[in-house]
Amino acid sequence: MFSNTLKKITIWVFFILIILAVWAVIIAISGENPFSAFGYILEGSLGDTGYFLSTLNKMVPIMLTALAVAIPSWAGIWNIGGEGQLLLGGFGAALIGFSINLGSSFLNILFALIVSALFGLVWALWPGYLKIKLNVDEVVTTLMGNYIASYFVLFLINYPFRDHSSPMAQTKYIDSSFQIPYMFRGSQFSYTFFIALGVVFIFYFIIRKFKFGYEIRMTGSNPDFSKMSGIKTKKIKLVSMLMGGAVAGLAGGLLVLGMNHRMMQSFSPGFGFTGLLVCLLAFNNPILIVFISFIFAMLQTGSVNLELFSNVPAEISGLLQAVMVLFVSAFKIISMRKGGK
Amino acid sequence: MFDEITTLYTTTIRMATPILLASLGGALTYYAGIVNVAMEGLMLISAFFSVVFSFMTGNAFLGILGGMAASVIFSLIYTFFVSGLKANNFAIGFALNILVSSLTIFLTRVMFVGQNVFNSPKIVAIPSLDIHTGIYFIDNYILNFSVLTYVAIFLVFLFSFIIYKTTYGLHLRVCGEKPKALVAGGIKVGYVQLIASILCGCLCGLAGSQLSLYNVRMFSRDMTGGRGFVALAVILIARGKPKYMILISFLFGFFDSLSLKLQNQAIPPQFALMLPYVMSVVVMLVFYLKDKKKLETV
Amino acid sequence: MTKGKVLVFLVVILLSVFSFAKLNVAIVAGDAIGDRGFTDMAYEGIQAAAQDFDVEYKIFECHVDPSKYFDALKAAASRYDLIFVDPGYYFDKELKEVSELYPDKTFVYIDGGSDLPNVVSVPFKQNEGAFLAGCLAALLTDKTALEFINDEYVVGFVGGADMPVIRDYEAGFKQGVKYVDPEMEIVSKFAGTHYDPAKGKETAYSVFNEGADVIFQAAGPTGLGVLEAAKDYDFYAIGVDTDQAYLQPGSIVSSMLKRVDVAVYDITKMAIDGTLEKGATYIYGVANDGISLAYNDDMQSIVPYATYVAVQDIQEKIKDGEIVVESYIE
Amino acid sequence: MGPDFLGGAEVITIKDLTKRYPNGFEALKGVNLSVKKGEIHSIVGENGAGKTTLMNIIFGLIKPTTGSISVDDKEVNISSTGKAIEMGIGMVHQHFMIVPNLSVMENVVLGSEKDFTNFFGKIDYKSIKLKVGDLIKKLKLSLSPEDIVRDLPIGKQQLVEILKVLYKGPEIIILDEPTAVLVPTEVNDFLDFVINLKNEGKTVIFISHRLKEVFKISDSITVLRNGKTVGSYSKQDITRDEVANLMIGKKFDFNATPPKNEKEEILFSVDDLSLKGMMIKNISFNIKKGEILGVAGVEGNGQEDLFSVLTGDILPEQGSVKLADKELNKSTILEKRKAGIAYITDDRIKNGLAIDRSILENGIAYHHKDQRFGKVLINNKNSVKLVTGIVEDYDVRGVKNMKTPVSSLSGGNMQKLLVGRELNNQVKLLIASQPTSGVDIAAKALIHDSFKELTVEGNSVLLISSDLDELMSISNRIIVLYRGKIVAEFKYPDYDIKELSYYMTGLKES
Repeated sequence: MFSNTLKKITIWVFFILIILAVWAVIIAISGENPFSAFGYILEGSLGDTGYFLSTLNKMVPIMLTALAVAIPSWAGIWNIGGEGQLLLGGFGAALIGFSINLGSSFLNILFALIVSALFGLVWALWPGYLKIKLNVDEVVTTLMGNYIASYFVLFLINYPFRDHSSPMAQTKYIDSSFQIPYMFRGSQFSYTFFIALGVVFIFYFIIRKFKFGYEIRMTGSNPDFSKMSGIKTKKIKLVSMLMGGAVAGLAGGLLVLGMNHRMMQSFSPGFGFTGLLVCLLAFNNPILIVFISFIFAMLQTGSVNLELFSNVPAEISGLLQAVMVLFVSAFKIISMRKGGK
Repeated sequence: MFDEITTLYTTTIRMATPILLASLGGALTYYAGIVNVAMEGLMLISAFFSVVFSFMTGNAFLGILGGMAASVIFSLIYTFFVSGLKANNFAIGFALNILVSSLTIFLTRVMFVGQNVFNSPKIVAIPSLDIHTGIYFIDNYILNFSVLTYVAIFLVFLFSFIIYKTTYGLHLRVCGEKPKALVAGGIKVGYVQLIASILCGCLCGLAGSQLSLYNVRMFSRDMTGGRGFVALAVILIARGKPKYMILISFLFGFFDSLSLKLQNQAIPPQFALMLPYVMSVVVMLVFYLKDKKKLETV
Repeated sequence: MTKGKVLVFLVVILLSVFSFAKLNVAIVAGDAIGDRGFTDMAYEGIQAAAQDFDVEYKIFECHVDPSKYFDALKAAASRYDLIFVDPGYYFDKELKEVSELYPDKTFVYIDGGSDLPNVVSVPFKQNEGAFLAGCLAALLTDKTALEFINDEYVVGFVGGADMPVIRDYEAGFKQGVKYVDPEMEIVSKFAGTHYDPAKGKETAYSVFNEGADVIFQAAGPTGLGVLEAAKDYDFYAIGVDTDQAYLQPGSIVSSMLKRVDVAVYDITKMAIDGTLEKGATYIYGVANDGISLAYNDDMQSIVPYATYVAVQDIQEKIKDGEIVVESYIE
Repeated sequence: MGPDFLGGAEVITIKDLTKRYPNGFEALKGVNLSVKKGEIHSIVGENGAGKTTLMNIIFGLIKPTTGSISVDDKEVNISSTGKAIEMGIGMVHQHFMIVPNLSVMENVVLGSEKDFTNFFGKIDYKSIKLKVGDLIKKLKLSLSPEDIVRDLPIGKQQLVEILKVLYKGPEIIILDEPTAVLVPTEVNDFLDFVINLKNEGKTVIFISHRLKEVFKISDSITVLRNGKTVGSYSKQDITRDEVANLMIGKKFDFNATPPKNEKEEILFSVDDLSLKGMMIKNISFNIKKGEILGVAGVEGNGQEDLFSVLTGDILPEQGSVKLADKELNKSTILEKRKAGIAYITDDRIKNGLAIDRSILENGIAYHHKDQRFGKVLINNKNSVKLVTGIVEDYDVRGVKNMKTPVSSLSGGNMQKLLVGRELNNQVKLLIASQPTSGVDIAAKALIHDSFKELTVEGNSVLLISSDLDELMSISNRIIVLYRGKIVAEFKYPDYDIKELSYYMTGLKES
């Protein structure tokens, strides 16, 4: 048993070395010394408290959008709509943030986050419902849903809820009682990170230990059998889809309350799709999602530093991420074949 | 009024052509059992290399070939991972899309310093079909489009022929439905998928060339603008049936075109622009409701 | 800190910079090089400054990713003295946060204003330039003698992404047209994105087919499709931000120039000279030629001389304050 | 040790063949086989003995780890099915390899369309139709070349499968459990058909665990056990009982009888049940307490619909279903299970288990609804206790760890786990569909015993099966389903296999 684990670790260390080697080649081609480049990335993501906190902060939307894919995927349904759900969730939080006040900051934040989750949930509702009622392909509905949500939010922040003083399409700032305060000077890090981490662990717990989680797992693994065992598979699928939407919406809410403090155009540089990649790389495992989100966040924050000190173009971060996804996918398969079926 | 119909009509055809070409390509791998999420990347890499080759050789045809070659290479990578290694198609598809997006900007910047748009008068475009019959209507409404538009329409028929009438088509249909039967018949699944993958690369390559050498004559970053995903939606809605794919592609082009027409003060542009996507969902619903009725009457 | 103290402080700093080291300048760009707009122009400005002065510079590209804004700005502020924030409005909140962290650094807010103590504001009045473009378009559309001008009194506008700053171009353009002829029809459409030239071309085609023969575009790379449409379908286009005449010679009557490059050059020069004041505002508009039309050879070969003069007259009226152009942004 | 009475040349010789999978599982541990030209050579063995693996190796689907294969005395490397076909080997697979959405002729020519293809790759369907039609006529099969396979009954689909193989004109034909889905009368015809093939000079390798059939047609018999050759014999040299003992390694009791604890009280009744648009029309039957009621019938005569309606998957158009006077006609499967019905589905992979999930998770399915397992959280201790109990009571072998996926178990052990799980409830009525398909003799006996044990306390079983031996050995009564109607009822011990199959095939109607 022990030697098996050791073997697995050795194999993965070997794989990681291969990925690093390929990265090194790409960096070398773009005219930089790979070792110093890795140094810049490491320094820029973990080098001091500020960088480190920045990396953790980056993880918030990535972890949650990955979880938004993972939950439905356990029940055997695809949610490619994280992007749209995130945008609507962000808008929901902003809407609450500049229009009402419940008197206490705690209540305000709690309420805004609930609303953001609800907005995301609503945007997952119709693809989920069409899936279980008519078996409409959820890949298409959620994918198209992203475009629709994105244009809809653009309409809202361009016209009815526009901040008229800004040349950008964005809402007014949310009231300060809604803003989740930064925890350290000189960093945007706030307890949103712990909320996100908490949500991931709650779902880890639900999936592993709850009856409900058991039913989700069984439905995803074999819906026909689950039905035979008295599980209401359609309900399970729909609910898991809604949970996915709510989590993605929450990601948007946390970004608005904890970082941007308003809803704006180009709010998301494709968090939904990054989340999808992270989830697939993590094989739907919440613990791995945290781990891989950390690596993605490291790459993103580190690349700012890399750009600063070297002549490597910023696109390199995209290239490195893509290479990592390709190789990890391949390695996973290879190690599975080696280790049994 | 007549002018407006002309605008709607010609824009529809120009907007539909790349989507139709890409969806034909993706449908081949769809039949072979691979849902192609990488079409966006395939189109983009082809759009880039089409421009580069056309610029360097001064020949549009060589430009197309260059774009197709690049697209085929990436299509093969995709198939290798998804079919050969059985990796998740979404992971590989999105990874390749990111890779291509970064790579093309990276290359544009290296090759044409400090730019992520590349245009030049030296880029030779794909010609329109230049036949004059002397009849105004025919010359302007039927014979006035990109050569590739006619190729695309021809390819729809060729596609139906291949799928339903030829050996390869038979193998392809079996490949997606019951690969084991193919193996039992002494045919290699990998081989059938390889051919499908190469052809898919060619067709997505054509789609990319059409975009960067006809629709416009330039490369600009992420210029495919989600058309690869639209093509994927077309395939999934039509379930690979050629007659539906041509219909839905043109419907998509039409709503794209209509969304420009409808823009005025009464409708905010966002609502007009979301129209094609809303309509694709509606069309899909219609298809599913039709299916459901069919199931009920059987 | 009083203004006086700041000045003394600055002078000391700048003197020391001048005598011991180069001026370290960073440009934090919301978008990226190659956008044919803000970033490219700022880049050109700093390159020009680097040729004339002893300046070391670095450009940070954020690729319109708000989650990068804070880190990039902070990284720049931690190592550079003069930081251009381009365009500033992308960074409103982050600029506030970072400028507080680095009170002794100078930040330059391009295209807009800020009342932070160590921020120099550089607003641009693009609506004034768009107004001139509108006048030019309106004056041209009845010159049917010109090759591409049709019988209809319709001019057009094509926007990229629908956002207030683009609406500001549109608003200025419309005012210009109405100034010439209040009855004239304006067709205005948006492609919905800055990054889809093919769609830009179809949008222009749609505007053109509704009768517009002079079309002004403000659409980033999408706008390149508009210029190409001018070439293919035979209408006149007006470029934006930089002089785009070279892209489709013969079809582009003029470009509305938004001289971010000049602003970057000027501010850098002031910083070196020690005349740059923190907290000051330098407005770039028609009045100081920060915004203008490109009166280039193409324009002179296509546009009739009388029209050319008429537009310049209007420009003078804006300079004198006789004409006040309203903005879409309050 | 091989039989030499035929004196024919050896067409296939296999020496010391082993197959070891990457996960360490040894499917074959040294197999020797020699097949002579023109003989029918049967390979018998329990499930998991390695019969199918061996055949897949000969047909080029799987590569062996070590050992040699010779065809016509030449050592060969059969690297692909294409190679195998070239060498004149054809295989009829246990699981169908035909494509449901294609026509009979398309299925038949799949892989050899080249002969009908012109320069442009166009297939000449006219000539194909002629040629396939000729072959069908020659073999006297009742098929039409243009039928879509999906619409054909299972028996006919099997014929398409064989037609497909024969079309390629192989010299050596491997038949992997070809009679599993056929009814007795069809079996006899089929066996005659196989003997005909031999008379035409073909070599047949016949795989089955139905010894009656094996002894009817074979010239030689090779017995496999646990991936090893136990021995090869000519038919004359060995008896059925001896072969059976060699297969399982111990004596086996063939004389099973139904339970004797039948009561008069009716437990379950179905009255005038009809399904809209389906086969089932006006069915009525009942089951007494402590009774095992068998449902016989050729596959595709309404058994699946009956099972679906009894689970609640399809709602009936009319009629009533009552368990101990409780109307369950419109209730969901959950309500039915709560009322005391348990189900064994006919396809354990499809809807009997979730094979990529763990043994523990599969073992607690439906049980997890019970409060014992907690209200919100799943009680791990009770789960392990329950599943350990099932594994011990039902002799589920190969369980290293409760967390390993079910897919690591062999088919028979999967089925034992499934049966154990279903019978661990408070079961009043068990509805079992093909509960022993693809299961070895020992597991079959264990499953049958557990059914009988259930009846001791007055509970009942509804047994739907296509295996007449099974039905006759444990049912108190058998009803025959033909075209969605009950056409006959037999009571133990008045079972007549001929009568039964007449009713099943529609030769006799009530």
